[in-house]
Order: sequence, then structure tokens, then C-alpha cells
Amino acid sequence: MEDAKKLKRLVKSVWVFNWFNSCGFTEILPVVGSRWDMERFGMIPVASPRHADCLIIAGYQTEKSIRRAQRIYRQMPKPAVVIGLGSCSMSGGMYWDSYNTIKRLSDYIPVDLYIPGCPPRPEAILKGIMSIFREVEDHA
Amino acid sequence: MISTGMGSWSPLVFLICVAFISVVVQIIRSLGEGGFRKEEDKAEAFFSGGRLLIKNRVMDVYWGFFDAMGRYYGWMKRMHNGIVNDYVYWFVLLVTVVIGVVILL
Amino acid sequence: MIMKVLLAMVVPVAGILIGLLYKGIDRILAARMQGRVGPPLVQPLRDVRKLLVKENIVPDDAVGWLFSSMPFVALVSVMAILLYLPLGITPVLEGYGDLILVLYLLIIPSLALVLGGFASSSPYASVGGQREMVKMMSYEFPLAIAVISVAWLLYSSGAENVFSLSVISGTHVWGLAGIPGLAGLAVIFLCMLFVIPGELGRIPFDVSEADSEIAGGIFAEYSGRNLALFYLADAVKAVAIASLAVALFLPYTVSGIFGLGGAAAPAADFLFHLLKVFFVLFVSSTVVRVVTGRLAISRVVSVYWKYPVILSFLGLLLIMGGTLI
Amino acid sequence: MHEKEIAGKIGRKTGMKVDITRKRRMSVRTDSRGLREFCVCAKELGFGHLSAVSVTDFIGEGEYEILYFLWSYQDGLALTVKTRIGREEPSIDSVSDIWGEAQIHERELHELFGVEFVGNADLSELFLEGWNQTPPFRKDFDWREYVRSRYYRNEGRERGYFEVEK
Repeated sequence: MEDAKKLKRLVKSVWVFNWFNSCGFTEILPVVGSRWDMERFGMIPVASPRHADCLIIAGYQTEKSIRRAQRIYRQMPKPAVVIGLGSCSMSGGMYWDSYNTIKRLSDYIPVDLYIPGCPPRPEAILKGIMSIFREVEDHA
Repeated sequence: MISTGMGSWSPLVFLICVAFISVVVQIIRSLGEGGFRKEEDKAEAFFSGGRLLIKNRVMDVYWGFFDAMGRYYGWMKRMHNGIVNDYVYWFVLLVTVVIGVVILL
Repeated sequence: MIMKVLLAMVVPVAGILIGLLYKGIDRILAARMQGRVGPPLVQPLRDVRKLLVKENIVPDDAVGWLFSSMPFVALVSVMAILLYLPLGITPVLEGYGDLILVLYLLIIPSLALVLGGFASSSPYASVGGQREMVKMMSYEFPLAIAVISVAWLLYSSGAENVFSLSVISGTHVWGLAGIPGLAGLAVIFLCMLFVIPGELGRIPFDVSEADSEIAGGIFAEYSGRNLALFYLADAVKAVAIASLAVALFLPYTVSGIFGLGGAAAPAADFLFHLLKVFFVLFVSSTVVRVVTGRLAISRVVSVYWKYPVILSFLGLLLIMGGTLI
Repeated sequence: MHEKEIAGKIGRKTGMKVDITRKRRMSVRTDSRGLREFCVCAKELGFGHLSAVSVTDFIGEGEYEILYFLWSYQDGLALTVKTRIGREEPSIDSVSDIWGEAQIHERELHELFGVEFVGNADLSELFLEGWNQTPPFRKDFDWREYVRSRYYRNEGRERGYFEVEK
């Protein structure tokens, strides 16, 4: 079954593995919570990369944490989606000149979607995820 | 057909049904994707991104029991204090209780 | 005879669909109770379809055959239970199995979970497996007392072949032993409702699949179709246990009241049975799941060995009192 | 208030001059050899809690100043013990056997400043994995140059992020 059809099924029930270690976590909580409720779209947070289809990497990543994140990405069953949350994953954000944080996430992990913002509001996160849904619908 | 006075069970029918159900479940299972593409450390155990230094040993299994049932082990250990005449008292007590029940009912 | 064989084929598969339906309703109601919108009704079916499409990863140092066969065994044994349970109509395998067999069959899915957990080489899974074993030990005790007290009540009121489920679901248990018996049965029904979330691993007792503590617990290493089979096994197990509780305590049928004859009677009974099962599941697992938080494993043991055991002994004494007077 | 009384007690016991910076804050300056026995006496006098160990890099004077922030529950007083050691081969005796919590602080300072704490159980790397440059918190570590060469070396722009008007 080629990837497009697989993605169509995957989009209907996206299980999210959250790799937050900074501001991103405080923004994903309301998305899981009652007001923005991502479960409406069949998305639930899961605890192990084996169950996950979408890896959300929020906030800056240090040299040490990016190695773990790479290993987590490799341990996820494919097809999987990676979302870089916040300007820290795009350009290092306010840590642009720090000796310890990585500057661009896609040098280390193939990223499918960047959501800008420091940190991005829940509406921005949902809008980003909706764009993945729309893109998969158009392709299939 | 095995039947004790109170209940009955026929293993043959049970096995036939289980065989049929396993055919159904195998159909469901075959709908799914069987294997996976091997990658660098994709098939290693998930340990929050770290590497598992100590392999999973069977002897760690009992940790769960002692940890969860700690209070009951402690209570029982206190009972088995090794003093023989305590054991004898327990034995005598139990025998009287059993005889009492047998005589009463 | 043909009807029985046909039913034996249809009922397990229907059990899966009903189980997924209940999971969907359960998630929507839980969400509404938290002020959320909640997923669409068919979300569990979508989850299963998605899981079937994903890669099925088997860890390197896992025991391969055991790791992959345990989900299979779990789902088969749970679907086999449905054949012995009276789903409103007389049980499909009417004379071929009884209550004790159902109790044993209820243990096999949990055992499959534990073995699956140990077979996958992850430390999270082995901790989850230990917790599941300890949890199994703790909730079997009140469950056994509840079942035996109902059987004892039937036996003392003169029914023979007491453990066969058609006899149990045939007699109206509540009125048999007068007022104290009624109170005793109410207490024991409460214990049964208390055991159901433990057996299903729902929130107050989901110590073996605790997401936040041990990263998915027993399911930490399962993915793809193995996880889909466990997902289905969990859905069907909910239906199986709830219909066991309904068979023991709420064996009323509707067809008598509406005076339906012929083919309509079993259909009406079956639907009414589904309604009762939904009521039992809603009260015992959905409401409890939304209201409480997860218990630590040592608390689970003491909670199950303290309150339900005393309650069911009390219920048993009340029933004994009822029958003697 | 009773700071003077405690300061006097410390002075008598250890012979060090304790100056009171402000209400309930005292500081003592010792040399690195006499540090350990001063700490033992301070602990006996009730300073049972070590909140932090920190290092200040005086690059002008070529010295590190190591500060131990102690707190005494009985008297509700804070005492800061300051010592000076050379900047080139910085090494000092560890106090992790007097206060257990000092171990992790010293490990961090070893990683970030390169101070060698003799007698500390474990000085392995803490935050920076595989770091072979000079310890990053030292003032003579040029972190801008390091970041440019490590992360921005393939930036096509001729004027990089770093042209800061001096």
C-alpha cells in the first residue's frame, strides 16, 4: 500500500509523541486540554515512540538532547511526521549564539512542518496540524 | 464432556471454537503490515532515547512483588519468627478451629 | 443446530464491533464530562485501521515468537469468552461451559499481557508486567467471593447445576433471600462494579499501562498490528466482563414485557442486554475514569484487599442470614 | 542582633575574621589550604546546609574565586566562605564529604570552569557531552568564534550573524 493511502489513514488518528523540554510543553498542554481539545481530530498524546505517528519537537535542543531525539525518531514506526515547534527549532531562536544548542532542527532530523512562534499559540499549532491534514488530503 | 456435579465443560467444542476464532483473528492480523524496515537503532528497546546498559534480567521481576506487596511480606516475615513453640501454638489453634467447624456443620 | 453454529461464528465478530462501539461512546462521554468535544464515534475503528497500516517493530533482544503471539492469544481468548456468556439470549455454547470456565478465560488475556510485557526486552514493559501480575492477584479475590456468593445463594434456594450460566441468568436473583439477601446482593454488586475498572486497567488502576510513569508500560514496545490486536482485545474484554456482571446481577429480559414472539424476542433481549452492558460499563469505568487519578501499585493491592473483600464477606453473611431466616 | 555573637563564636573557634555584610548575612575570606578545617568547624557551629558552590573568574588578577554559600537552620544565618586559587591549574580540596550536596555542584564547576576538586567521587561530564574545547564559562573561551565555526560554517552570507559593532 503506497504511502499516500497510508498517510490518509494516518491522518484520521494521529498519535502524538511529545518531546518537549522547554516552552513548547506549556503551549501543547492547552492543545490537549479542554479549550482547544486536539482529541476532536483523533489526536491523543502517547508515551512511547512505538505507538506514535507524529513527533512534536518543541523548543531549543541541546547537543545532548538532540542525540536522544534522533534515536527516538529512528525508533518510531514509519510513516511518521515530525513537527518542529517554535522559532528555537527553526533557527535556534534566542539561543542563536549559544555554544550548546543546535541551530536548525532539519540538520539533524527530517522535519515535515515548522510552526513559528516563541512559543506558538495553540491556534497556531492547530493551524499547522490542519495544514498537514489538508496537504495529505490534496495529495491522495 | 467433563462434568463435575456442579458444572460441565467440553474441551472438544472449546477447541473447535478457539480454532475458528483464531482463523478470524488471523484474517484480521493479516490485514496489518507484517515487518518493518531495519534502520540503525530502530529495533533497540525504547529507553527514553538513551541506551540500555544493563540488559533486562529475569531476576528483576521479583522487585515488583516485594515493592508492591511490601507490607504483606513484612507482616508475614514477622509471623515466621523461627520460634518453634509459636509454630506449635498456631498449629494447635488451627486444628481446634478445623475440628470445631467439622463438628458444628 | 445450524442456528447454533451460525451464532458461534457471528457472536465473536459482533463482540469486536460492539467493543469498538463502546470504546467510542466511552471516549466521547469521558470528553464531554471534561468539557471537551471528544473524538467522533468511529475513532476507535480509525485507530485500529491506522495501527494496521503502521510498521510492526519487534525489538532485537525480545523473544520474537512470544512477543508476536501474545496479542493473538489475548484476542482469541477474549473472543472465546463471549461464546459462553448469556448475551440476553441463552449462551451460544449453552451446555458446554459454565461460570468457572469463564472466570479462568478472563485470566488468560491478563496473562497474555504479562507474558507479552516480559517478552519485549524493555525495562518499562517488565515493570508493567510485574504490576499487572500483582494487580491480577489483588482483584481476583473479591471477584471470586462475589461469584461464589451468588452461586451459593442459588444453591441454597434449591436450583441445581448452579454454575451453569443459563441457570444463573434464568432466575431472578434479587428476590430469593428476602431483605437481608437483597442488601447482601446489592453490596456484592457494588464489589463487582469495583472490580471491573481493575480488570480492564482503566484509570484508577491502569498501573500496568501507565503512560506518564512507565512510558506505556506493557505496550511500550508494541506497535503496528500487534498493538492493534491488543487494542481490540481490550475493547472486547470490556464487553465480556460487563456482560458477566449483567448475567450475574441484572438478568432481566424485555421480550416478556413487550410480549414479542418468534425472531423478535431474542433480538429485543440482545439489544436490551447491550443497553445493560453499556450502563454497567458507564457507571463502573467511564465515570470512575474521569473522576479519579491513578493509584500507586502498593495502594492498588491494599485498596482491593481491604474494602471489596470486607464488603463481599459482609454481603455473603447477609445472604446467609437471609436464607436461614 | 545575634550575628555578632555567632561571628564572634566562629572567630574564636577558627581564628578567621568574620565580617557581617548585612542583616543575617556574613562572609569569611580564607585561603584554599585552610578551607576544609574551616568548613568542618562551620558545620559544627550549625551551618548544616550548603545551598551552592560557585566560581567567579577574575581574569585580570589571574585567579578564580570559589564561594561556598552556607545556611544555618538554628540561627537563620547565611555565611559565604570565599577562597582564591590560581587560574591556570585550578585545583582545591573537595568538601563533598562534609556536605553531600556539594558533589553535584563541584561536578558542574569542574565541567564549566575546569576546577579540579580533589576527593570528589565523580567528576564525569554533566551537561556537555564530548566537550574538548576549553571549559565554556572561562572568560578566555571565545564562544562567538566557537559557535560560528561549529554551527554557522556553511552559511552562505558574507556578513555573518556576528559582525557586532565594537
